[in-house]
Amino acid sequence: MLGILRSMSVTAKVMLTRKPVTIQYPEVHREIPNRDRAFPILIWDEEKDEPFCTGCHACERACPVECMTVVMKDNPKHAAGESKRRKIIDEFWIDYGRCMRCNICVEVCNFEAIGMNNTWAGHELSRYDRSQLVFDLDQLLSQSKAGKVDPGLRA
Amino acid sequence: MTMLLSAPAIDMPGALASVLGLVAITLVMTVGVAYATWYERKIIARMQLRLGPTRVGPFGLLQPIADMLKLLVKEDLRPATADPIAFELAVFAIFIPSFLAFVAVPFTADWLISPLPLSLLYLLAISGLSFIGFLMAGWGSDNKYALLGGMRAAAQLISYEIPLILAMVGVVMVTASADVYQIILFQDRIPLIVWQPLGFIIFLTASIAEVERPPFDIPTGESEVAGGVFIEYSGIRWSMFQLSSYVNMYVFALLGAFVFLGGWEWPFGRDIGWGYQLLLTVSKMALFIFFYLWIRASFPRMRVDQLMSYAWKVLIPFALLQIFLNGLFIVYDAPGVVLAASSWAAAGGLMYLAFHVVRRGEPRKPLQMISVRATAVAARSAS
Amino acid sequence: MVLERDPALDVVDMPINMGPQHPSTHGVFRMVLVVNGEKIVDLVPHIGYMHRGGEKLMEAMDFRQGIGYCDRTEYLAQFSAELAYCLAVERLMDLQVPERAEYIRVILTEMNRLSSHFMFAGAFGVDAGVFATSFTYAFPQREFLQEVFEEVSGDRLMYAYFRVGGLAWEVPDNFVQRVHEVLVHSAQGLKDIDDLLTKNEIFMARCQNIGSFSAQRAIAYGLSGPMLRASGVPWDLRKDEPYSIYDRFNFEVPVGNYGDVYDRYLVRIEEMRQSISIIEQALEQLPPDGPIVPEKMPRRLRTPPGEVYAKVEAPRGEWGVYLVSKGGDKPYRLKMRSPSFCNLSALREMTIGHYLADAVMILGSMDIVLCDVDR
Amino acid sequence: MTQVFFYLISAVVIAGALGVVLVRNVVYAALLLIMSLMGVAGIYILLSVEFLALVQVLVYGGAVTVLVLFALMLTRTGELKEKLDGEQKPLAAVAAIALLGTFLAMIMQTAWPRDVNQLTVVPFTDIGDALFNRWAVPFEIASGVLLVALIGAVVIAMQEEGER
Repeated sequence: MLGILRSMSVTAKVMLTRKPVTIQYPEVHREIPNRDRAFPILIWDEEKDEPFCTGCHACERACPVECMTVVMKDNPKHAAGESKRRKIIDEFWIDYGRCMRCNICVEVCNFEAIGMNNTWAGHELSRYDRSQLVFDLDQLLSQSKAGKVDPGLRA
Repeated sequence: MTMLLSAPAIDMPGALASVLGLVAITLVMTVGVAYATWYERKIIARMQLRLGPTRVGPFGLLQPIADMLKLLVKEDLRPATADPIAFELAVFAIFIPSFLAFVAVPFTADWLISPLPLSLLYLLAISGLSFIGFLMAGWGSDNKYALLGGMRAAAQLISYEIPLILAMVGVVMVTASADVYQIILFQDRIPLIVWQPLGFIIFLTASIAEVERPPFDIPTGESEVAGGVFIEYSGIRWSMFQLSSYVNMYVFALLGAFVFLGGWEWPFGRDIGWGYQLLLTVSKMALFIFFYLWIRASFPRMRVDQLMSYAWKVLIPFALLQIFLNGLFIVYDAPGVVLAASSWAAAGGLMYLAFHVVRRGEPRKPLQMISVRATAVAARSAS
Repeated sequence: MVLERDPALDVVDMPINMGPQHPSTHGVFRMVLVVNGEKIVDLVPHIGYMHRGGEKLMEAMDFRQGIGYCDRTEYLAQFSAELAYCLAVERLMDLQVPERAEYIRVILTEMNRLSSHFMFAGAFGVDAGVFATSFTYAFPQREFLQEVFEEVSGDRLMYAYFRVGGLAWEVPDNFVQRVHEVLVHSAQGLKDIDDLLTKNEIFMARCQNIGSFSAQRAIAYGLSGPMLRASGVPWDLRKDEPYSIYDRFNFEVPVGNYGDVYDRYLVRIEEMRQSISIIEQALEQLPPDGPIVPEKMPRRLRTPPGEVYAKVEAPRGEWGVYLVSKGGDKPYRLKMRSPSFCNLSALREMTIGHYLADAVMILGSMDIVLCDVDR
Repeated sequence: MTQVFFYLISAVVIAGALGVVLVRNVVYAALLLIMSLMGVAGIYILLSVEFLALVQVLVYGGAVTVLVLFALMLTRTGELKEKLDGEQKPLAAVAAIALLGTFLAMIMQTAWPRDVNQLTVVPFTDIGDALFNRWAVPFEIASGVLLVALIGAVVIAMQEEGER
């Protein structure tokens, strides 16, 4: 008897004294920590106006799920003398449908060219078709180009 | 309501007025039930640190409407192997009795569809009929979970009807009437709960079981039989099941409000107009429903054998005890204080015994705690 | 007098399929129950719906890549799983983990135990039929724990934070303060659930003397963790074979007397209190700074040939990794000893003779993770 | 108006009763039995004996038929279907006709004490008075017999439980 009264008193007490913990999600976003790892994106070099990525394939090799495809090319800006990077990324695809967000690509990158997206945009990726989850170079760079991202974790 | 409709100005035959009254009640209750779900969701949400419906309308007030529309347009499926007649008719076998109960419900002193001399018995008999529908649905769905649920429902409804009726017999003995109207009139000064607390507790418990709400929701328990009899129903049929289960809840809440809390009569309801009376009725009903919700949020579900032994080994003996006490009171013409005191004492006994019957066995030993002491020393605390 | 009966009128045993899509099988698990009325006559568990060949996959991964797969196998006690894997590789490589990394590992693993047991308490209440109240009391507090995990590792579920030799990166500056804050919430959640369920007579009636298992049977079935301790065997790897730095803390190991569902629940609730105490001790002893990876850490992880079995006391029991290496940067053979799988094997013997509703409670009290069972 | 209802309800009662005998599906038969019994309750209401009608609903509509349904649903109804016909069919018909004859003869012979066209309302309290004062002893004997039957049923059920 005392036990069931205790149960009832807990629920009554919670109803009267405590505030709901609900966050009204689509309008209100939970604050996410700076280290949050959503999905990998490429970082834009503002100074040189080109991606940091040289297409060295380090991340592609380290990826456990093989979700990345990297194609390298000669940097035209290097030929013009505007950049020190001899090689630069030509094509880059990441299949977010396969990516398991392990952060290993960031750890192995020697140029800090890839980072984990730590904004809400990195989480809200609902798509109608899986093929839309394969992001190409422009999409991967757009966040950084717009200056919206400040990767928290660098290895 | 009949009295309103059959006033000389309208001049309508009694039967037609009753039918119209019933139709009106059905419409009002359909909306009322929809809002019972809103009430339930809001209250339980607050008990569970949540917000409940907030999206549709202010405070989610239009949520029930949205739910109804959604359920109406949902596809109504019937499994290929289901028995067509039993499956389709089961809904009505549950739906009709639950609404028929309102024939005898006096919302205020004047709002009554049909005055029946035995309305208390009528309410109990009608509300006990829904088991047929549960059995038909359970058997007709051709699903084992549904069959189990139907069996559980029937066994539970039949078993808990007995303590329910016995508790009501006690009331009938005290008030010397089986008419809800008369019983309400009896309580113009003191509500019956003061005289019959034991009967009240038995009624409360048995009514939760009769409307199959937690902790007695074993026929539909979603963690065991995954919805029980409703498992194969969808769309409009499912919502009719749900509707009638909520209507049953209203009926029992009203019954409890009338019989034990004095309905529209206590306090000072008789002479003040119908507005106040309706307010009294509705607020007492809301109190009952709140209790049902509170219980739902707080208790685990009972097991089927515990449920049965609770009815037969606890509630029925105590209901008989209440009848016995009332009999003594009537025969020896004892003062009311004696009746109230004895019933309160017995109610205390019921509360004490209630779970000792269900839970057998000697008191349990507490856990053994084996201490582990640090053998190595932390580098930091050593330095 | 025994009446002659027509066999056509006999009550028939009825097979019931519970799962793979059933609210209380905690994942894609299927049991075929044979019931006589409501009593269970026989039970056949069917597993393997979630099998992905995780062990085989990890044989194709190098030692850093494999850590992510540990998370996905035991998705409620990820840190424990990572720890076992890292311990195995470290033992093979003979690496010494720095002090500070050890403490952070212990703190996070114990917090993970808290969050896992919160999950258990919430789901178990729902199995018992509390309309999600236990769930909503457990989950906000679990959420606070996960926030800390996210602040530390960057992810809410798949942390991939422990590394061979230490940790992937340093914890945030306010780590200690955050953990202290979160422990207050955890204690609150623990109290809520304790008040709601533990002494509730209906809950006790549903749990007591259900699925009792003696110490002998428990050992014979290879049960571990709270399931084993509830049966009265005082076996806790943290106590009996201390790994990492568990020999530096004072705590108590709760051991049950009856081995039934209620004891398993009580043991878990008590373990949560002990975890809070261990975390507090660890926070006190935590070196304020220091390396988190060994100084002479090779750039590419290569193990000498050999085999090793490393086990940890995960929330569900003994989580072990058996690793065979023939040299190189990948395991030659890897086997996970998952507690959920071994505990689940006792389901049939525990359930027979009980009611249908009890099967749900017994399964709930095992606190299985289906990914861990099927791997 | 009353007459219309009387014929309507009578039709329901007779159709239900016929259905119980003729329908092949035993569960339907049980459901039709409920229908028939409910119809009888309706007849009682027309005769303005509400108490009897409500007791009919409570007891026959509730407890009695649920037992029948339970028994039917838990058994192998498929095999039961074949067993519905037996060699004793003609004998059963003879017995039924004999019973019907007896009833008819009884009804014809009885001199009804009151005018059937006039309603006599029996108050609820009178029933109670009759049961517990005037006929208290037979009432108690009947309940004693039922108790014995109950205990007997429990003993038999426990025997069967032991066999398993």
